[in-house]
Amino acid sequence: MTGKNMIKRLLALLLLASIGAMFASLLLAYVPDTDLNFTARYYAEHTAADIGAANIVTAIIVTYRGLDTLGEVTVLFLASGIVGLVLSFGRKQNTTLRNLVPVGELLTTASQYLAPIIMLLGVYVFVNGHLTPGGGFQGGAIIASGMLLLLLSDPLKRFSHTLIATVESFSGVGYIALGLVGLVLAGGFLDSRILPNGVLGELISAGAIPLIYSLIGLKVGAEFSSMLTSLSETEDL
Amino acid sequence: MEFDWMKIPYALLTLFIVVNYGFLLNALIQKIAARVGRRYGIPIWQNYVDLIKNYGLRSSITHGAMFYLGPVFRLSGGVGLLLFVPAIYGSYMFSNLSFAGDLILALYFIFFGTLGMALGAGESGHPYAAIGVSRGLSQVTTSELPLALAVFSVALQYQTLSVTEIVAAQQGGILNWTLFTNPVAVAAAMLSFLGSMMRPPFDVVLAPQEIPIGPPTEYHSSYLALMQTNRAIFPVAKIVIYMNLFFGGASDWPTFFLKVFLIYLWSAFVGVVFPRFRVEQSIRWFLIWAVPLGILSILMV
Amino acid sequence: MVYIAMATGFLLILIGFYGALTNRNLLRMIVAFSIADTGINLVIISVGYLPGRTAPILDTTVTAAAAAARIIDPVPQALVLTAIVIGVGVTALMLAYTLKLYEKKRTLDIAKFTELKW
Amino acid sequence: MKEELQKRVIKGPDGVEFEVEPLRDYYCEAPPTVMPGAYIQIVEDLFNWARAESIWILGFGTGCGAIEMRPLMTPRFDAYRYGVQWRPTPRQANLLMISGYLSTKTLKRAIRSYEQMQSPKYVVGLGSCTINGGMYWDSYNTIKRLDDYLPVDLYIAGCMPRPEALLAGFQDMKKLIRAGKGEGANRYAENFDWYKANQKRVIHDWDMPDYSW
Amino acid sequence: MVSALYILIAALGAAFFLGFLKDGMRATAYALTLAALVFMNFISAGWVWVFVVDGAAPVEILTSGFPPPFAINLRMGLTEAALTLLVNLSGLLSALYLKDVLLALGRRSMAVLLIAVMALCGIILTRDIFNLFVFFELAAIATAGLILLSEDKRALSAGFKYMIVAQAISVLLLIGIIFSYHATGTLNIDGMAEASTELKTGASIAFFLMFIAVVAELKPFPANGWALDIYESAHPAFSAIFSAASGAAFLFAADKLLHIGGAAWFPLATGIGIVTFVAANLLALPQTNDRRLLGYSSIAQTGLVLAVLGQQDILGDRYLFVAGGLLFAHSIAKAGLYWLSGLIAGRELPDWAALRSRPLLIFAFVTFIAMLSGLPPFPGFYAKWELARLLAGEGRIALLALILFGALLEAGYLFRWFGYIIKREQPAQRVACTPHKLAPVIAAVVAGWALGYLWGDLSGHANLLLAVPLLFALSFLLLEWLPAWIKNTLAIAGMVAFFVLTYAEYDPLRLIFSVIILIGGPIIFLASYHEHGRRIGFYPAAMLMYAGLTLLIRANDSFGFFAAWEMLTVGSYFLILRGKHSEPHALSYIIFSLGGAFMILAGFALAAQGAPQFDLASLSLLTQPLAPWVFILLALGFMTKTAAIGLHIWLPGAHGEAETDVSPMVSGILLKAGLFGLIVLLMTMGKQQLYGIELTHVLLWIGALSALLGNLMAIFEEDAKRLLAYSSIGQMGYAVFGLALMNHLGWLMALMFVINHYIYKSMLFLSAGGVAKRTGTRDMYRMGGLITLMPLSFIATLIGIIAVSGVPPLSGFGGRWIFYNAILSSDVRLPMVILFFAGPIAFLYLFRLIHTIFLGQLKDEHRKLKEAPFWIILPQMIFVVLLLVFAVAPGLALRRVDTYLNQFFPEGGLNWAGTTISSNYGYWNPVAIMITVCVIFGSLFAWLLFVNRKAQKVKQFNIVFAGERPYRPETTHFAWNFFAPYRKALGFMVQPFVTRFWSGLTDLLHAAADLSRRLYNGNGQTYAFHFIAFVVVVYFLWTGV
Repeated sequence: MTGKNMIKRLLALLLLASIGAMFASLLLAYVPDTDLNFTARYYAEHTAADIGAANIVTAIIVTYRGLDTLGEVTVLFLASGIVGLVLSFGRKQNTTLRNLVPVGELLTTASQYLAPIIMLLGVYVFVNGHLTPGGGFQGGAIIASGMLLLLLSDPLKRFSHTLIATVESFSGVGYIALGLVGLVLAGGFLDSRILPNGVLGELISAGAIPLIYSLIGLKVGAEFSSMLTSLSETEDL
Repeated sequence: MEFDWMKIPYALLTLFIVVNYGFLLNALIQKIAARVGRRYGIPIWQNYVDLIKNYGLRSSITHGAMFYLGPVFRLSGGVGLLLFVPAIYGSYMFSNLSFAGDLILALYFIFFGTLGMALGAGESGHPYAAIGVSRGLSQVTTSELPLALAVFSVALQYQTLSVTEIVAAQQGGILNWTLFTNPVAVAAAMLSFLGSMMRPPFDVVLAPQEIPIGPPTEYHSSYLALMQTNRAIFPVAKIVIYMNLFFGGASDWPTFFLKVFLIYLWSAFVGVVFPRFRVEQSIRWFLIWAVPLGILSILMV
Repeated sequence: MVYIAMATGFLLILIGFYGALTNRNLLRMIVAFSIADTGINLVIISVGYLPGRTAPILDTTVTAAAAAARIIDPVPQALVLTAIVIGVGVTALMLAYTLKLYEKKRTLDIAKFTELKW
Repeated sequence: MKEELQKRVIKGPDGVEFEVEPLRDYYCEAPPTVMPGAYIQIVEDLFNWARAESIWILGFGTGCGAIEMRPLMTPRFDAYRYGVQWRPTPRQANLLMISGYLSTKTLKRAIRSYEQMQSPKYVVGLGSCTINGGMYWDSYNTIKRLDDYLPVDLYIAGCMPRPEALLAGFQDMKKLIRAGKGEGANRYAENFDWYKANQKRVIHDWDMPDYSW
Repeated sequence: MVSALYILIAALGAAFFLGFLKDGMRATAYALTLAALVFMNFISAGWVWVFVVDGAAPVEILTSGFPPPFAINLRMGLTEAALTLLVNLSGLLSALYLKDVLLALGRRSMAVLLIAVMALCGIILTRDIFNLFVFFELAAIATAGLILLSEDKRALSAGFKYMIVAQAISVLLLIGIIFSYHATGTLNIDGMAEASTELKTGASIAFFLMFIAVVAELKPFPANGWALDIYESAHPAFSAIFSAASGAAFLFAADKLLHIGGAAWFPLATGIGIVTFVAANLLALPQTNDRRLLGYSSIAQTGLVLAVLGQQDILGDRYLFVAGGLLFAHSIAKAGLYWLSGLIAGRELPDWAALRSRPLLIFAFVTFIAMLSGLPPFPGFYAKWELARLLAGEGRIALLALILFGALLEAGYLFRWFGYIIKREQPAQRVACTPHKLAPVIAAVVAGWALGYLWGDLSGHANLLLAVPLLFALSFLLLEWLPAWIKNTLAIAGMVAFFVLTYAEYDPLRLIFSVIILIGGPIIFLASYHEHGRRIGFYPAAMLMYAGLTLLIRANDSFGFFAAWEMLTVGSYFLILRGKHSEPHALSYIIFSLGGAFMILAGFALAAQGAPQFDLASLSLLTQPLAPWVFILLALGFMTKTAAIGLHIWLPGAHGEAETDVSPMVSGILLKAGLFGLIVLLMTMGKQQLYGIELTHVLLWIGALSALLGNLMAIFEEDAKRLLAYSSIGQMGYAVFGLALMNHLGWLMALMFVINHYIYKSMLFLSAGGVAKRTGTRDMYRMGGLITLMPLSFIATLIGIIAVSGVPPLSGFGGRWIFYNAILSSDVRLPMVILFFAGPIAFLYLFRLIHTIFLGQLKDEHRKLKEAPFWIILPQMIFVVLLLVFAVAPGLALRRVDTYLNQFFPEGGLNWAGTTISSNYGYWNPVAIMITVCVIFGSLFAWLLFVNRKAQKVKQFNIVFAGERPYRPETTHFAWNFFAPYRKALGFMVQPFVTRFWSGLTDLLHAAADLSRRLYNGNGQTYAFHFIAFVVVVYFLWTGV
């Protein structure tokens, strides 16, 4: 370790000690609430009636704070778009493929069986988002992990960009369209109460939440897949 | 405007007297200086003869329009200076054209001739003339400064800029002269006087061999005659100002002659005693010795 | 309990920062930031935690009427999801950038990418 | 001829080229003319008197006689009392004192100085060298007879003449002038070609217009 | 009106929809993108219209049908509408500008652009703190993506550096948000603001983290290295968005946070903002890369607005006016400049000289830097004025001083840049002008002027863009295609007509100035007839200066006065810059002038004490302890224009290098602006004392020293026009001295100098200019003997120098006479000594001027010269006549002024009986003097001509040369170092101490800046260090305070 490096580390430690001191004072001054604050209390008391979602967090994510979620989805959309852009940045048309070490039989076979199941699980998770601890993001991530598994088993596999993009756009535009319907028919943009609330705890309940969450799930899955495929295509290098 | 036309012949009379007095005075001073050097000196009428001779020269050359105008400016400056200041105190006849302006007019009119002469010399295209002008102007900036301060001091003292009133204030005994009421100012002015008379130690402007007499080096014949005439008038005119400001003025011609002579003698006296200064030396000399006196004089008033 | 989680979160953040500040390798920096992200998520979650309460999901044990007294604050839970997603997006982006930077200079040392300065 | 005096092509600030001929453009080429005296004789007499009583000498020491002129300014001889003064510039001088032998090189300068004086002007030769070359009669680079080159009004003989002789010479010069005989300038103008020819015979590098105004 | 939500919806919808389009349908995608942006603009513009015209109240927009704080809400108010319009508009124009790039990169890039714009709008609209964070992240990620639009490969590393810092920022922001939520129980911004918690105390770490994270996005010094790299390497169109739109959005976010935190946090914002403003401007000084320079400037401007955000407690209802003015001026100008930079091939500042082939683009550039520098009539000017007024009103002087200092630095490098454009060699590559790249630039220009009009309307003062003189000046911009002589005629006609229409409105004092400006100006304009072609740029600049001057003397309140002052400064700067070698001089002129202007601004602001309207006359009502400081500030400001010693170094170059007809304008007329200011100042405030020192007494010394040193420097000058310029310093010194005497005659003398100096200095400058034009040089020693070739110029110079030197019978003497009478009635003694000394020194340089140019030896190359052009001679001859008339009848102008001055100084007026003028001390009769001198002179001249009737005319080498003869005129003309003996004696007094001081100061600034910017070593990790260190240091400073 050179002296310069040493100084750098010391400086970093010093700075982080200061930041740590700030954190520490936050920590020490922190007093856990004994009762829900008025916002949380409102959610706890009104979600069932207003939204009809069993999972209050889902209600918050999809409806109350739907704009945030739209933003999140957009973040992913943006990230995948930019990853695509970055990777095409200054890219030469390079088609020569490298010979990779073949993946093992075990992985290939297992992934062939597992991938559909994983995807199915993903769909389950986002469809049941309003009932169980799960939802579009989690489901989408699970779907993408299936894709990842496929990519691992065959790094040279190519997914249809058009398909991914279409799913991406379809789910995105659909999400916004649903939001607009909310604006027109219900209380406001992204209002899920365009459909009847149904019975609390049933699959078809909580208004448009399952629909929205499905779109989100598709969208997230598509974005992650898009990123993964974009990244995997750089294996050509 | 009412104008007393008799003033014109009166003024011409003053001019006549002063020209003659000036010629004789110049010769006298030259003779005195010669005597100091144990020479006999020029005849007292020599300046007249020189003047006639210069008019009598048959040929002349010209370098251009300003070459003509130089001596004209010069002599106009002298004559004007003389005429803008009352020569004899209390005399209507010899009050000249002093109604046209006060002390400031006279002081600034001094430069009229200087400027014109410098221009004429420049037109001759002679580098020595230009060098002479450069030296002369350089020196005059500091040599006039004590005078300006002294004049300001005197004007403050008498609260007027009118020459006549300043003289009037000095009447009634020798002790009323500015010389005694404001000696510091007079000292400053008299040091300044040395610088303006083109006599040693402040005559490097005219260094006769190095830059053959400087600005007028190309002048000759009638041009020179005009300038000679001015040399008779100008010192007297200038001394008249000193006399009026510092030495009680003159209420008749004999007093006038005497005082002018004595003041003139002061510069001759210094001139024969001291060697020549270089320009920067004289600048420093004035700044170190004369200007502080001047400043003192305006602070003390 | 809350304090431990929160302290751990803060510690993770600090560790992440330390890693980001001292490791010149781009990938390590990204990892370091991921650690910091995890830390922040932990902190967020711990803020919403109320001792002795349960998750904000209504079911037979937690009825809608009793929810206010039984569940923890659902808001941080919702927020943390967003934070996670954003973290993922940024991480992906950074990775893509890293790839490209590596392609350009064949190095992962951040100190080598200083052609823009002053 | 000096390079500076040769014709040259010059480009003006506006880019137009033109020719400069120094001898023509920088010097007046007019020949000297005979200058008559005043129309009225009495005026001319007055002027002659004044000219005689106010002799201004060009302070140009040309030969070894120059040393004899200095004492004239001293208390012992004091020529000023006779109206004699020294002027540093030919423009203001009336009398050119050739004080001794003249080398051809000095002659050129002496001629120029003479020509730049205003008429009437006088030339006095000092010492025998100016009369016939004196002891340098066979020298390769001094002139022998000053009169061939400049219109001499008066010679003061001797080798060298003492200051007293100079004073006496001045008195004679005064008489000449007063008698209206100091017309050397007009003689020079009348015989200008002759003088110039003589001058050019010894001065080979005459590089100015014939008459130096 | 369409809900603001549709801004977000449209952008997102379009972005998502783009995925449906095949890669080949890029044109369609582009069209869709543009359509979305147009729609977004339509919404924003509609809302702006609604708020401005209908005066509607802000609208709350709920999402998901629940009220806040339970759901996210947005708000659309006037501010939001204007800001989103700014964001959308810059997005749209940049999209237009980016056409090629977007089409090349495909739909993804368009989507990113759309989302970027959407995110920025979201930041502006949202009222939820966490939602704000989401939009923040969106904006940050989009930024990282849009950086890639650049062709510059280095953009990649810039993007990465940004993401490193953005990560750290978001960590802190999230901690802050979650703890703030914990503290307030809500995420709604208004809710947080209402919750009275410790967030408002200034000690809350949670709020601090949140705030510092938002501030970090504003690129505070020194945690802003990443931003600079982005600015340098990103595509200019993106930089335009990044600077204009992102800056605006993040600033609004900071404003929201301050809304939460309340007044306790204002000082923090101000502190960070002002440090950033000054530091960024300082660091920009040594920059040579255009985009990086603009980056520094952006950072600085953002810092300034941040500082203003922190001042909202005192800005009150003018808060939006000020912050908006600064922000919009900055945004539009910066966007415009970035767009412009995309048209330039080279990246060095001098490469911008390529703009010279396109006058329109130069105009655009001028518009932009004028907006950035806060010059009238742009919004920044009004904002700066209000800000200064309110800051000074509250006694926040240090802040005001820092702001002005930073602004001066900024103006320095911007105008230096402009100098490069106008003066440096044009690079080989031409400006790449395609319509879609030109359109945004032009749109920015139009927007700038429109906002100028708007802000003028809102300012509560007279709208500058409605002032007739200014409009007249600006109209010349539209007439640039006309030949110069037509424009010249128009200019003359306009000025004279304006005078004829308005002359009855002036009091005698102002009448003198108005005659000099509105009649004197046209006389000098006569000289402009000799210029051929179209002379592009000359008339707008000149007329701007005259407009400023005219408005200056017509101004009644401090605002009008200051606005006019800035106008004339800028106009004259452009004029001066036109000179062939005037680049550095014009720069030092504008810097000194703006420095002076800022002093004036500060002075007025201090004087007004927060009052919105401040009549100049009210200056007289000021009392201790304020009054002397106001006096000092104003006097210093005015004295930069009169080039008082110490502040004079700009003048010689500026006046000397200017064009032939410009020199007399800037010298003969422009300098009078400073005197007018001093007159107004002294007329109202009179004598002031500070620590027992009489300030007018100090002015006396300054005036006297200026007179002496100006004159001294003039005599050693080889350059004819510079000599005259130094002489102006001296002459102005006299005038200042006269004013500072504070008595009747002193003022009269100053006014006499005003008139005289106008006449003779204009004449001399024209004469010297005409000669320089013919000889092709201004070095006097290379001239000589021109009298026969240029007799009229000679006569003008001769008359001029006689007048300047004060020799009777010309009018200069009148000035000297009044001077003596004035000092006699004053009880101050010592400064007179210096002035006495200065007087004769004037002779030296004057003689030198006429001698070395017109007398002496004519040079070879000048033998065929002609007299100066007719149109240059004509005004000189007019001046000669004027001078003679004024010499004989000074009463024409002075008598009324004399009477007028009686109301200020009842004592000591002059007595005008017949032709004699008398005072308590003396008298003079100009007519008698003139007649006497003429008679004496004439008769002697006639006599000399008679006796010399047969004189032989000789040529220049026919001189006595010790028996030799001259060879070359050059070696025979004694001219160079003419006053060598004087230099030996007093040369030490003209050692360039002042120049050394100022250049030392600028060198120091540059060196400091150059050293400090090494801070930005390009390493992303270091930038992360900077950020953390910034947070820590600010925290400790903040809590320590």
